Amino acid sequence: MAPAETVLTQGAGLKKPEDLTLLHEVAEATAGVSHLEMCIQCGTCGGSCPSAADMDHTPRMLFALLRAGLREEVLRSNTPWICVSCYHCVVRCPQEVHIADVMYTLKSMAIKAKLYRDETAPDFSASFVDFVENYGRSFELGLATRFYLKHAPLRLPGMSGMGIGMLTRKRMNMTPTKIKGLDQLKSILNKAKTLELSS
Amino acid sequence: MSDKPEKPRVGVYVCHCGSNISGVVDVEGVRDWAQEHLAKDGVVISRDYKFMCSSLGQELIEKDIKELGLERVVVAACSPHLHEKTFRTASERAGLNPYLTELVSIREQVSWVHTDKAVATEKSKSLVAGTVERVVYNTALEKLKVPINPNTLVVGGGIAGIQAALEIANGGFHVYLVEREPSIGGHMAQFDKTFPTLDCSACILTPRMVEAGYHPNITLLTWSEVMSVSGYVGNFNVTIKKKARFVNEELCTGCGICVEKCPQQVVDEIYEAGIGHRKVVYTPFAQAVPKYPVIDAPNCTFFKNGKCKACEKFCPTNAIDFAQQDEYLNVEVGNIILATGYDLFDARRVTNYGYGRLPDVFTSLEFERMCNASGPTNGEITLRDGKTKPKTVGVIHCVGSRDKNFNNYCSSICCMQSLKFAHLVKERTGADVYEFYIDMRTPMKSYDEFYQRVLDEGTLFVRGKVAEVTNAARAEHEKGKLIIQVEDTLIGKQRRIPVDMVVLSIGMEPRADSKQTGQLFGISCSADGWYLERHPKLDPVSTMTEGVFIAGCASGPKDIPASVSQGAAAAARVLDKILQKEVELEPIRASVNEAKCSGCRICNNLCPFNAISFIDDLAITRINPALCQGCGTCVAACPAGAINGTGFSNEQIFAQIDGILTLAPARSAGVGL
Amino acid sequence: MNKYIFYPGCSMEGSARAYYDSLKVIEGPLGLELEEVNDWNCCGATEYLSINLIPAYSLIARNLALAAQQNTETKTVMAPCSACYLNLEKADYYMAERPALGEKVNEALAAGGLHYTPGSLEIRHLVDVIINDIGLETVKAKVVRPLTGLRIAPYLGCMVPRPDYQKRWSDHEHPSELDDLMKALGAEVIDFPLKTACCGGHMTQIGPETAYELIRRLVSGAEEFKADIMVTVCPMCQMNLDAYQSETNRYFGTNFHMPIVFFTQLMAVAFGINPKEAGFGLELTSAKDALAHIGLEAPTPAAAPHKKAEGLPMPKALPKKYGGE
Amino acid sequence: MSEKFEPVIVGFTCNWCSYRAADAAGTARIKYEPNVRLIRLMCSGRLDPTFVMKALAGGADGVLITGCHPGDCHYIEQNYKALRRFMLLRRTLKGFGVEPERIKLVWASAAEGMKLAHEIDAFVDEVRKLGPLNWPKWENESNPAEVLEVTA
Amino acid sequence: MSDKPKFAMYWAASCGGCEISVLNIGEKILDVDANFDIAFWPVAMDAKYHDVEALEDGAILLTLWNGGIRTDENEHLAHLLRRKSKILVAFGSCATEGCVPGLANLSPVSEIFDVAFHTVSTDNPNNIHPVASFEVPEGTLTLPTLRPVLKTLAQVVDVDYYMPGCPPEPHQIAAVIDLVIQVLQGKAQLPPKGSYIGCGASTVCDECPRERNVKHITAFKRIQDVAPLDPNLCILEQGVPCNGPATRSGCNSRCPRVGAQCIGCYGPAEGVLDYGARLITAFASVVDAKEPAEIDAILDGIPDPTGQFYRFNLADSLLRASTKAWKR
Repeated sequence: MAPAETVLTQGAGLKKPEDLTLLHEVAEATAGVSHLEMCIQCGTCGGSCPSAADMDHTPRMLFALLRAGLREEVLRSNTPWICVSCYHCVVRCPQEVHIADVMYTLKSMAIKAKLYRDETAPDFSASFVDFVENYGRSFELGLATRFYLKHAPLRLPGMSGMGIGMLTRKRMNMTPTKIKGLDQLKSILNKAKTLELSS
Repeated sequence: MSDKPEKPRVGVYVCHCGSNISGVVDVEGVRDWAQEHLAKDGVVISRDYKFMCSSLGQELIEKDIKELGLERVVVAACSPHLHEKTFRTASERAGLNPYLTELVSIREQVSWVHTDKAVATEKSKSLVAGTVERVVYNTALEKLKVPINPNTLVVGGGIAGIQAALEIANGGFHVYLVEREPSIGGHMAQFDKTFPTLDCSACILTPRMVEAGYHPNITLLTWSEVMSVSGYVGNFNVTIKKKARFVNEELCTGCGICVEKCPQQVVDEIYEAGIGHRKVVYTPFAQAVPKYPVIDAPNCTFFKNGKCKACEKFCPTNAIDFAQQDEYLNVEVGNIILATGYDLFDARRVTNYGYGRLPDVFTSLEFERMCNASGPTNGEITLRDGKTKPKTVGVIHCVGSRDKNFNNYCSSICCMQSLKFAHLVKERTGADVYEFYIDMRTPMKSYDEFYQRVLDEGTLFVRGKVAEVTNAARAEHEKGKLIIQVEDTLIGKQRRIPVDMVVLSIGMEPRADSKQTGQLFGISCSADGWYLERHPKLDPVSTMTEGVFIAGCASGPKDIPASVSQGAAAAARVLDKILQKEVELEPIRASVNEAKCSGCRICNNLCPFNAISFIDDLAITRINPALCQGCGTCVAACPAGAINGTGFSNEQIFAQIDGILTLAPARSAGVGL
Repeated sequence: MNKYIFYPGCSMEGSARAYYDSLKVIEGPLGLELEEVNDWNCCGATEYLSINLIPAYSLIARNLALAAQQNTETKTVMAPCSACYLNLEKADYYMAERPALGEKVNEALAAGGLHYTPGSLEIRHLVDVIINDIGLETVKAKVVRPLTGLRIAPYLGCMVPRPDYQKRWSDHEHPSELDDLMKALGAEVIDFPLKTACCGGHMTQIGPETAYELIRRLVSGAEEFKADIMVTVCPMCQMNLDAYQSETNRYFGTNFHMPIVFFTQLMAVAFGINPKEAGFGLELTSAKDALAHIGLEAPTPAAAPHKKAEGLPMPKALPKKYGGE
Repeated sequence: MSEKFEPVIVGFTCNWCSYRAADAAGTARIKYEPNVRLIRLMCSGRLDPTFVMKALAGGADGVLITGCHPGDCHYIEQNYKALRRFMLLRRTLKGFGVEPERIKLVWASAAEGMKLAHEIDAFVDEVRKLGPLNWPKWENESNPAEVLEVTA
Repeated sequence: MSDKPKFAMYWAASCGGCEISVLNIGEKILDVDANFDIAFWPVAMDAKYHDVEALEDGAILLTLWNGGIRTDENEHLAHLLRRKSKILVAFGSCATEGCVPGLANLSPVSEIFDVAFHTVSTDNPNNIHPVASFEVPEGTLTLPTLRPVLKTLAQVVDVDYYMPGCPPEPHQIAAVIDLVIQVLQGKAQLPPKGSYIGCGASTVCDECPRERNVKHITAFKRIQDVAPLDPNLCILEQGVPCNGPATRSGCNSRCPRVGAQCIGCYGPAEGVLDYGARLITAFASVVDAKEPAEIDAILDGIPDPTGQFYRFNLADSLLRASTKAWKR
């Protein structure tokens, strides 16, 4: 069905065509079967969310925005970045919408469209992934130092006690562990990235 | 395969159904193709028409039968379940045996489900060809007439069953009303007030119960269950177990002394919904019909360790009879109405609402009992401690309903019941009431007005499905309360509302044993477990099984007015059958060719209707045509090919397979032959 | 002997060392035989999924492919870390649910000479394995130092009982498995309403204020319910509640002290293993006082007096999913 | 075989459940693959394995058998007999080189129009993957096989 | 030559048992000689194909043809004898339904040759493989070539009567010969063309003396695994897959009478389109299980259902051959 050429009134008389393919696009890019189109706007997700207070839109509202095709507003929302992946909304949703996976999709779409407002979270993910791609394992100390130096240098002094505590208790390794099949992993990930681009 | 009969003259009629069919299928193309390519199978005329089922369309066929001497008719139109009867009757009017006319569904199976015109047309041609080839082998059949027994069985003594029984009994025919609890009345007897009028439930129900209890045409069988059903429409044979009451009904006066003297008290899980107690010898409630109590043997001290007998000691008429046994009754009835009602959703399954873990979370039925003046709190609304009055109450809608994790359907009464609760809480305690809803559904007469009344009373409405009810306080003002966490979707914010009491408006579910009951009576359930109607709109109280009707919540959630209407509607259908005095049975039946039967007895255990019997002297098998239901399982089973089934004979099906494959592309797969 | 393919995950080598150490010392008593996935890699935690879909699932699937081809008698992978458990389960489930994804992931795996057929492995969590395969009776039989008198707040966090694609857990919100396990050790287990609430996950890194609030709710909840100690099954939960507790206190001006340890640590202690070997001492919020409870040979407190039924009766609990009715 | 292969599938339905499911799919305008041609029987218990063989020999690439859910049979339990026959039939057809996937048994109640449509789509897809069956009509059989070769 | 009517009998793809069976009719064989001239009967007397070719069309009154059509030679002879005969009888299981040689329709010809000439059980030290034609100094030697599948006689030429059985029972052969002689003498009429003769219309159970009950089968077993077999009870009821219920009567239930299960040599009952399908449906109908796993376990007791149900009838079944035999 071709999307109807409707327009949505925005601001003072500003009119912009609705992007009615957005919902479908998000559903397609999500790992499982998202059931996104089934949302009945009941608010179970927003009610369940432990971090809803810090979100600019509740997940329910985000889905309404998706349905209305407001691409920029959706991708600029901080909601996916505040999502803590607790899956409370997922198991309670009466329509079986895979909300948490949709959040992952929205994050990666926001990164690709460079539409996130605060780069802390994307950078954290990127740094984490960087270590994983280069060693095959995560590296907490490296991640922490690199990340805090860039994003929260002021937090560092306060954190040092904890960091030292972790180090002295040998709960943080000084050097990263490298897996043996790193080349294999890299070829897999490279191939996967090509496939991601082509899909 | 037996030889093809002499080529009969076939007429083919293709319906446009307005544009329902012709919008997707090239109707003229199908018509011409049939005329040209099926002439070899005997097609002498092929026509199309805008609406075949209209009287003009039917007359067209009738005229052809008479003028062209048609011996077989094939109508390509809608599903046979809709219009097979129409066209067969039309043929009959023109002097053609109705069973020589067949319908091809090119609407439900083609035009409505496909979009590509060329492909849909090809498929229609195949289906028409199949039926043309088949119909050549159809034979003239006559319906079997059997008398109808005028007695009726009504299963379930709730309001729907009571209504159905009274209507039939008042019409002058006998009814056996079977109820498994000790009293009739059903769920309605548990309620305090009924929405939207706020009539006292007992006040409007009791007169009906009494009327049913004393009606000369009603045999009331409470504390009874149907064990087996055999036979068919007009002639069912039903075995009913009358469970031992341990009270002699002839002697009992219903004085209640035994109940008073019984020292043993248990939680009443049924009538009091688990929040009240009853004695071990009991009538579920004061207005019970019949008035005789029953002894709950598994909990009775005497049955457990042979001591007590307090009831027996005090009974003034010696009506207590510990030796009573279950009784089995055999009754013959012509029709059956199932009004078996519903179960309530088990709120413990929604663990995030805390029912069963957090004491002051109640279910709607618990709340009904609490509001009821004869209930465990004498009508006082209190917390689980039985004393404290709540200052704030939250009513949560749709618990277990409209939720794919539980029941996907709307419970239909829960909005109104929740509004009623808000009103009752206000009226009796003055507490603040929050209603948490997804959508407010108040569509029937005077229902929306009631919603407005509750709004006017100051009830606080929050639009949002509650996420959780918790006792984990985050702030000082939440401590010691139940916190209802919800997104208020109208403001897009999460709210935490501390309350003293939570009422869960739980939904309706099919009876836990509905599937077994359905099997007992030969009817089926929909995917969610409710009994399936013959047609959801046009035949809502009939089932696919002739002579078995359904009423009330057995087929889905309903309010009281709808249940009563259905009870009356089912009764009207039964009265209609009874007054016809006899019933025509479909002539789709199996019969044994005794010369070919080897007596191998392969088929002997296949018939659930006991139509197949083995004749020892002759060492052959025979089929009783009145008992045969025409399923054809024995026909398909006979290793000697000695059983034939009318209407669906091997020849008919073989020809139909050939026909529908006429157009199968002859592809080359490189066969090296 | 119960044999499993073992996917430890990165945390077990670092921040959750106590989990790893204590698991190693109870393996013997429980009759667990764990064979580590050869050359496993990080599962990507919750981070990789935010960047790229197919690479994220390929990263996880490499582990599944390796585990599936490992020459063992079992096809069950046991993952003790919640995030790892969920990611492995998720990859297995979604590869089947969305065949298009499964095919792409396998195309990527093929670049490394690997392949994984969804459904060929069973992904299970350590608690599930202990409860359902080894059984509480075996656990009880190994207890030599019952945890009598220790009030425990059982805490599972999110990703073990949810979304639970294979329906292995008794409930999403209030699963009873960990409670039962702790009761089997002789501890007093509180009905902790927050047992599957969120610890904040990676928000401690990227949005600390959000995380501190979530940590506060949990720690204050456990204190409110008078727990001596919290017991968890998840490295991330342990890390957030343990290591960030003092920061949370600083942020809110509170003074909570609620130790949190892995359930395996308490199992080890109950089995008579000394606390050091069980990984005690590695926590930042000291569990010393809580341990003292068990060290003390305190008399068993009288069971709560059986109150005469007053008021309205409560509904019975739902039958449990496992271990019969 | 350059054009897309569209399998021809013969379906057998029971009058009470699956035929009504097909009606329900129609009424709800649920679209599905047009490859299946349905033949109505009173019950899946009427299904004679001969029907399946006749369909295959007559050019069908697959056969769909549908009936009421176990326990829901209009005739009490005849669908169990259909199930048993179906299972033995598939085993037997395997000996003829017919892939078991070409014969499918689906339970669909009168309410399950959607399910039936999905099952039909899935089945058509599966048979499409298997390719044509093309049972020979055994008409043009006069060419001797070229199997007698010199190998000694 | 006398003016007695001519008789012929031919042996195509079959074991030869049918010919023996004709001899087993004992003295009755003398009636044949008394009433017929033997025009062509390779197993009994020397005759050349060109002698037959020289006859006028329709010169032979009665031809009993046994064997299926497997080679081009078989096919040639079938056409020839059809032309020369007034009455052509498909005699025995091979001719009517393909019989055991028809089971080869499950395999491609190449595989049949491999098994026959190159498997370990074959004594073929020089690894000889037959070829259709071979040059020798004296000229070209030829062998008949094989068709991809075996066909029944009726699949190649028009057949007047069918006489099932592997082989047909001597008493039935004698009865048929009697009938033909009576017809010759004007004392009887021939049955309608296409009839099955020398057999009954029902199935083996009709003649079986064993006691039969309502059947509930919980396991299928091989007959040697049922010890001891109840001598009076239906063999199928004892779990042994006995093909009697679906097999045409006429043999006087020869096998079940002596404690062996019927294996189906008389083929399907009158009017049945596919013999194996009747057994599938019959056996499945009396399996006493509802769960797929249980049913599977019971059906495992029939390890080769295709062989069990089509031992004699494969070439005459609806499907006639496996895909392996004809699909490339």
